[in-house]
Amino acid sequence: MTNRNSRRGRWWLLLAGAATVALAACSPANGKNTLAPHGTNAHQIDNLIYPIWIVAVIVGLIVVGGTIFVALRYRQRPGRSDRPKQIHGNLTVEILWTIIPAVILAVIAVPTISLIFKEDATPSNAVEVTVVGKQWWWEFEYPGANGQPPVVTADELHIPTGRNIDLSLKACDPSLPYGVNNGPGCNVIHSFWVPELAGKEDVVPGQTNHLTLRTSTAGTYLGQCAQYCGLSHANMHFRVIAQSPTAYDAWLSSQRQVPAVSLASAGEAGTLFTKTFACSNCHTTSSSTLSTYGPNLSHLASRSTFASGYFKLTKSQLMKWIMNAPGLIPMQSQDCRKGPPGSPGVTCVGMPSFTQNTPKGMPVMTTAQAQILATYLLSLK
Amino acid sequence: MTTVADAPTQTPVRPPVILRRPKETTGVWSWFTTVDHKKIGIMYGVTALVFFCLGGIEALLIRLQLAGPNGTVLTASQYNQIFTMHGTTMVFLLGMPLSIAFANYFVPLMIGARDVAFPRLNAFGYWMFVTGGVFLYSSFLLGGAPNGGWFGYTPLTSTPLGLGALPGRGPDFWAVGIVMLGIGSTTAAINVIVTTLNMRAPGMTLMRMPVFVWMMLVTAFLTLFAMPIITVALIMVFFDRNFGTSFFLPAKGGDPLLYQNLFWLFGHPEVYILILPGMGIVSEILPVFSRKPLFGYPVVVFSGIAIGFLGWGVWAHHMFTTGLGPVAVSAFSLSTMLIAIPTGVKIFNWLATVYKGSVRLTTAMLFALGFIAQFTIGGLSGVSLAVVPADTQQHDSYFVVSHFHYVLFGGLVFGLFGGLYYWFPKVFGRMLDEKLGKWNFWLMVIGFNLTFFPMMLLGIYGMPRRVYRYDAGLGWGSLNLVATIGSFIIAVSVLLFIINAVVSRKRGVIAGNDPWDGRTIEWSTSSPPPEYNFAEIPEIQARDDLWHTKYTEDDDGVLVPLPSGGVDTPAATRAAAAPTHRIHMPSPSFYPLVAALGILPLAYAAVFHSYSWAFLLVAGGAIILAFGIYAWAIEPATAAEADH
Amino acid sequence: MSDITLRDDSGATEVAGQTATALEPSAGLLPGELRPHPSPLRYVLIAVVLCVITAAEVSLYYLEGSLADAVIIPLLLVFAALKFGIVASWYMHLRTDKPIFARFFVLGIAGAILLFGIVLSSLQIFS
Amino acid sequence: MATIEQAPPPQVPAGPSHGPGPDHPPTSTGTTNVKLAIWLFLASDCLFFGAFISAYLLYRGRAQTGPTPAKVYSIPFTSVSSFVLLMSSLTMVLALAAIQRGDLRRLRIWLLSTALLGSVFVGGQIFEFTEFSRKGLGLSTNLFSSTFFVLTGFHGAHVTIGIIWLLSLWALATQGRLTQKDAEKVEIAALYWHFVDVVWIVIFTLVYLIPTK
Ligand code: HEA
Ligand code: HEA
Ligand code: CUA
Ligand SMILES: [Cu+2]
Repeated sequence: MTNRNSRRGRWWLLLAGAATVALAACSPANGKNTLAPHGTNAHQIDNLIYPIWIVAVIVGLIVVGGTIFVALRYRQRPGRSDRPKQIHGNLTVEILWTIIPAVILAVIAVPTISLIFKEDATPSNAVEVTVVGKQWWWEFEYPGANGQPPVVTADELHIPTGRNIDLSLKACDPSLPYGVNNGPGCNVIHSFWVPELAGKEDVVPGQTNHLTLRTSTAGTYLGQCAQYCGLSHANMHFRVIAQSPTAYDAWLSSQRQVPAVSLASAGEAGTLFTKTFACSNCHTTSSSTLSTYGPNLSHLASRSTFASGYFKLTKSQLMKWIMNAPGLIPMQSQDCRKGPPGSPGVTCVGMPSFTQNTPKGMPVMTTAQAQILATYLLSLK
Repeated sequence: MTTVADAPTQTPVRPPVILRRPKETTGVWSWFTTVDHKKIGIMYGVTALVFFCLGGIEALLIRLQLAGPNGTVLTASQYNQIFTMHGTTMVFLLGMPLSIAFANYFVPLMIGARDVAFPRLNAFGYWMFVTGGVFLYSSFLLGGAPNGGWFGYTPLTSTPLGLGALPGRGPDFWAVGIVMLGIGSTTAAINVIVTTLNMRAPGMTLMRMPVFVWMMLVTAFLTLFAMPIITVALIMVFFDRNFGTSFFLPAKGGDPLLYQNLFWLFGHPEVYILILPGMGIVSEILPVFSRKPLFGYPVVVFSGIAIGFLGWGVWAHHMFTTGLGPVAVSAFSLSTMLIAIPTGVKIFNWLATVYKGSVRLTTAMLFALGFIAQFTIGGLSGVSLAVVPADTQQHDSYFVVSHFHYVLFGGLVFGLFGGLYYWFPKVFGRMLDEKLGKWNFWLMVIGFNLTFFPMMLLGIYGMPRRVYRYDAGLGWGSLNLVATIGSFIIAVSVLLFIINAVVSRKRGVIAGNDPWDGRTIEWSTSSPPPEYNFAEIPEIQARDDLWHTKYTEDDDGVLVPLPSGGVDTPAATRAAAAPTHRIHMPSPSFYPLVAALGILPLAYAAVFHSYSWAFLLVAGGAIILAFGIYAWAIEPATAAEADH
Repeated sequence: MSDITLRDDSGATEVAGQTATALEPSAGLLPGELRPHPSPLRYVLIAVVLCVITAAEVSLYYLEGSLADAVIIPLLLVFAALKFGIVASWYMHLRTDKPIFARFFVLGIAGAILLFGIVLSSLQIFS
Repeated sequence: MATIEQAPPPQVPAGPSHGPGPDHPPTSTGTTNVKLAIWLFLASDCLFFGAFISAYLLYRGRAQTGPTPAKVYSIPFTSVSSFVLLMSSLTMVLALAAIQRGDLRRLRIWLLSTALLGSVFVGGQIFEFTEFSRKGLGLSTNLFSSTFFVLTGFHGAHVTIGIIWLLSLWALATQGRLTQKDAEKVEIAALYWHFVDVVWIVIFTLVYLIPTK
């Protein structure tokens, strides 16, 4: 069918090409589009898959077109004999349509495998960052260089442009304080995916996977957990903020600073945080080197979003969250106020509500208290 | 026993049985005790379609929730249960049983047997399927339905309830329920294999068997070897959750990837378990409505077998992003691409079958043609997934969801609907309405593509799967809305089918033995076939044996009707005639049902073992089960009266 | 005519297929067997062989440490395979039965070894 | 179609020649349905045990706490119980040989001894399990113990089912309801029994004898 009419072949090629171009052209600029690559890895994947899609569209058109063609062309109708020739098979053509797909696949396989190995190579001269997936938020750890302690942050991954970033993906980092390997809430599989920068890589408890990011375009890229990880899998977002190396360095050193306001000097907020509502069971505001059960808040105010990047960091939003987090993002946190996570009898995944479902004898948070806490947190630049 | 002439009155020594031997072969109760492969086939089919509606309603809920950004139809917790149950239902309670329904009904008829090899085991398999399904669905009322996804990845599902990784007892129900269904499908598989190998009519050599029978044989072997693997995986999940082990709990050294390997070692053969029957049905329909033999029968058969073998070597393509390392990943990428070759052979042979034929576009034929076109689209998106770097973008996105609905719905379900239209006249003696059928088909094609093509784009545009909500501003809203509209069009088309089936069963045109001018011997007996299938076991002389009684080829290979062909040939008359002698069929039995019912309390006891009353369930279930098995073993296959 | 179908009178479903390979009744053979079973004496002798191998296996165990693992492990595996083969071919009569049974069994065993071998190596058990 | 007249199915004589009686109608492969089915089941069971065994192999070196395999295994004890199970295979074939000869007395003896040997094996296993837990190795102590107990436990469950099966046959035999023509019923049970034995041969080597780090 194909070689009899090469003009038709070219027509198909055109159509297939047009279809794929249309695909890219109509695609939304949504910060998550795999067809709008801004990272090396994502670029390479697009370059690989476009030609393959074109081949696929051609094969698809041949088969779908062929199906419609044979159905209509050989339709029983008045004037056409209903006594067709009985063809039982034809070895030659059968061998042909075994071999042609085999050849096509072989051609596809070569660049595929070469890119697999290319992606796997350890990047040279890379910035190392550890990414920790937890139920249902992301923690990012920048190892401390020359004796400096590490920097731990959450929800927003800062990277310098023009450099290779070597991400170590873990479900928990036992080398950091409180990075209890078996702590509840950090023991399931997640998947780290920033579509416009790179393909995804799973975070598998018990092993460390690697992913290389590289982009030359500064900007904010959206990411999301791609592996189903329980109740709030859908809400496990994050963003990647690519900055010029100087801006990145400045950011990193500001993160290394001791928090602007110490807990001791925070007055009532300190009491609320450590005693009344025991926020400090799960968070810290006094050291950006600690990995805690909940996100490290030492420099919360330097972020533009919070709660897995789900909300803009504004005071009113933060107050709502502090008072009743599970009302905004579903979590299994009914027990969380009964004791620090991991203590026996406490089934706690996420952050409790401080206004609802309050255990006996524990205070219910007032709006005023929430405001004090929010003000305090927002002072932590 | 409608067909048995008056039975002798004297009763020989009876074995000690407690339940009276059931005799009814008609009426409501006969359905509970029947061992007739055709009745069981109908029961499988109806039950599977009921589950299809349940799974479909779940799908509609999913679609309603996702119709626009930040949907509020379902809560997160409900959504997770719904999509898990949707996948589980469609795979285990629709796909497998509906294929088994066709196998049950038609494998014996197509190979010229009176029944399957193990009629009572057959009934038992059916009852396991029903109890397993009921058990799974009862979880909605008893502490939450399964919510770990249809492949229930550990450690999410295997983390003990008390640690709270996943709310509810769903995963317990899931693990136990799938094991129950596994018991049922394993018995069905053994039955299909033994029946096909052992019960063929004289002259029915393997290479004369209809392709559908071949594909069911391959499917049965896949089931036989795949089921034990997932059973072990689920046992370990269950132990982790309930007995303090840590097979898949990394905190104590367990390896979550072991689970993934075991699951997909089952799971990938499973997808071929689902598609091969569909391919078999299509291979039956196309020749009949093209008035041409299947193009390259041996090649189609062997490529089916090749798919069966190759299907075992590709499982890790579901794990490309788990960090297997480049060598393993490359190997599995290659083996996955390899499967496209035998599959492509089938596709092209089917097209060549229709090519230059004399095509009748009946509804069945339309569904078969729809299968070819849509399955190919799904298969090609599968090849895109096999390209590992691309898969790292597409994995766990709606691209995958689109891929597998194209192969599962566009392939399997279209094939099964084709089979329903094709064989309905044989089963019920009346034709399905063709006009409604065409509406059914076209609405389904339109709805199907409206639903699942946008999903391919959504995946490419970055939408992950298994999310109960997405933000506005991501540009996914309109495509999702289209998909939702499409899914309701599918629902309308399914509704049309149900109406068609219900109405036609009563008022449809009388079909006669051979309404389609069929090729294979199931069309030589009456519609519906008598309990004993053939008054006389046919002697098979060729592939497409019935066709040869009606037609021949002239020297140029052109079709020529035989003057005395058709239903008037001696063979056909004999096959469909009233029997001239007594044919004893296996008698109905209570015990398969009893045994299956015995397993049900045991299953509940497994889930609720920590409650003090659970031992009552264990005791009760064990007693019922033991009684069922012993009575079954002692009871003769054929009732005592019929023995002499 | 009806005498042709006299088999039907034996009841049961198993009536259906009658082909050239139908079972020939032949003394001492169960269906599916090509040759007669060994004598009880032979069975006992085989048991003796099995015992000897088992003894060898257990003594190998006690040599662990004085012999290299690289010697012991393959030997143990060979012994186990030997015992497995002997029981399967003599006691389970695969030697004298129709090959179809052996084919199924080998399919199961070989499949299991191959597939789980790949799984284990992908989980880096051998490195 | 006319050939059907020339191929009457073989008339099978019942009686002393204990060939396939009327219970064994002709089949396309020349083997009975049940025998085909049991072999299919056994083939399937290979993958069942294969999966458990691979889990064991993967995890045996990963004991994080609690006693190691080397600490708890008592090879002499297990060797004896392996030997017992091996010998039960002998008594099993002797039972089959007996029913094929029509020697119903020996059939009963050998069936019962097989069941007894099997029970000794299961008894030994129960003893071993309690011994292990006395030494501080319970089901959930560590990965080694979990895989060990689950693997050998499911094997033991297979043996137990076999024992019940054999005892049921024995009971039938004592009531005179198992006669020469039922040889195949014994053979089916025997195949299952040998399979369970053969699996133990593998377990004994892989689990007990091969040295662990
Ligand atoms: C009926 C079921 C079915 C079938 C038949 C297939 C068939 C195929 N599948 Fe699919 N698959 C699923 C059901 C099925 N799949 C399901 C349910 C999942 C997801 C599970 C989950 O995550 O929930 C999945 C997921 C899945 C993945 C993992 C995706 C991921 O999670 O990242 C991959 C990756 O390789 C894949 C590949 C393939 C391939 C290559 C085929 C091939 O067999 C297709 C071969 C067919 C063709 C290629 C078309 C016809 C051929 C020609 C016309 C010849 C010419 C062609 C060429 C030259 C290319 N499938
Ligand atoms: C054979 C398999 C099969 C079939 C046929 C379908 C059919 C459909 N599927 Fe499904 N699907 C899966 C197998 C299948 N699916 C699997 C395995 C998953 C993965 C699950 C997981 O991630 O774990 C999945 C997941 C899945 C998702 C992704 C969920 C997520 O990731 O969040 C979606 C989303 O739209 C979806 C939609 C649909 C739709 C709209 C249909 C429709 O085509 C359904 C059409 C049917 C109907 C609409 C029934 C209509 C009947 C009536 C209306 C009659 C009512 C009757 C009476 C009142 C008597 N499916
Ligand atoms: Cu984390 Cu999904
Ligand atoms: Cu697959």
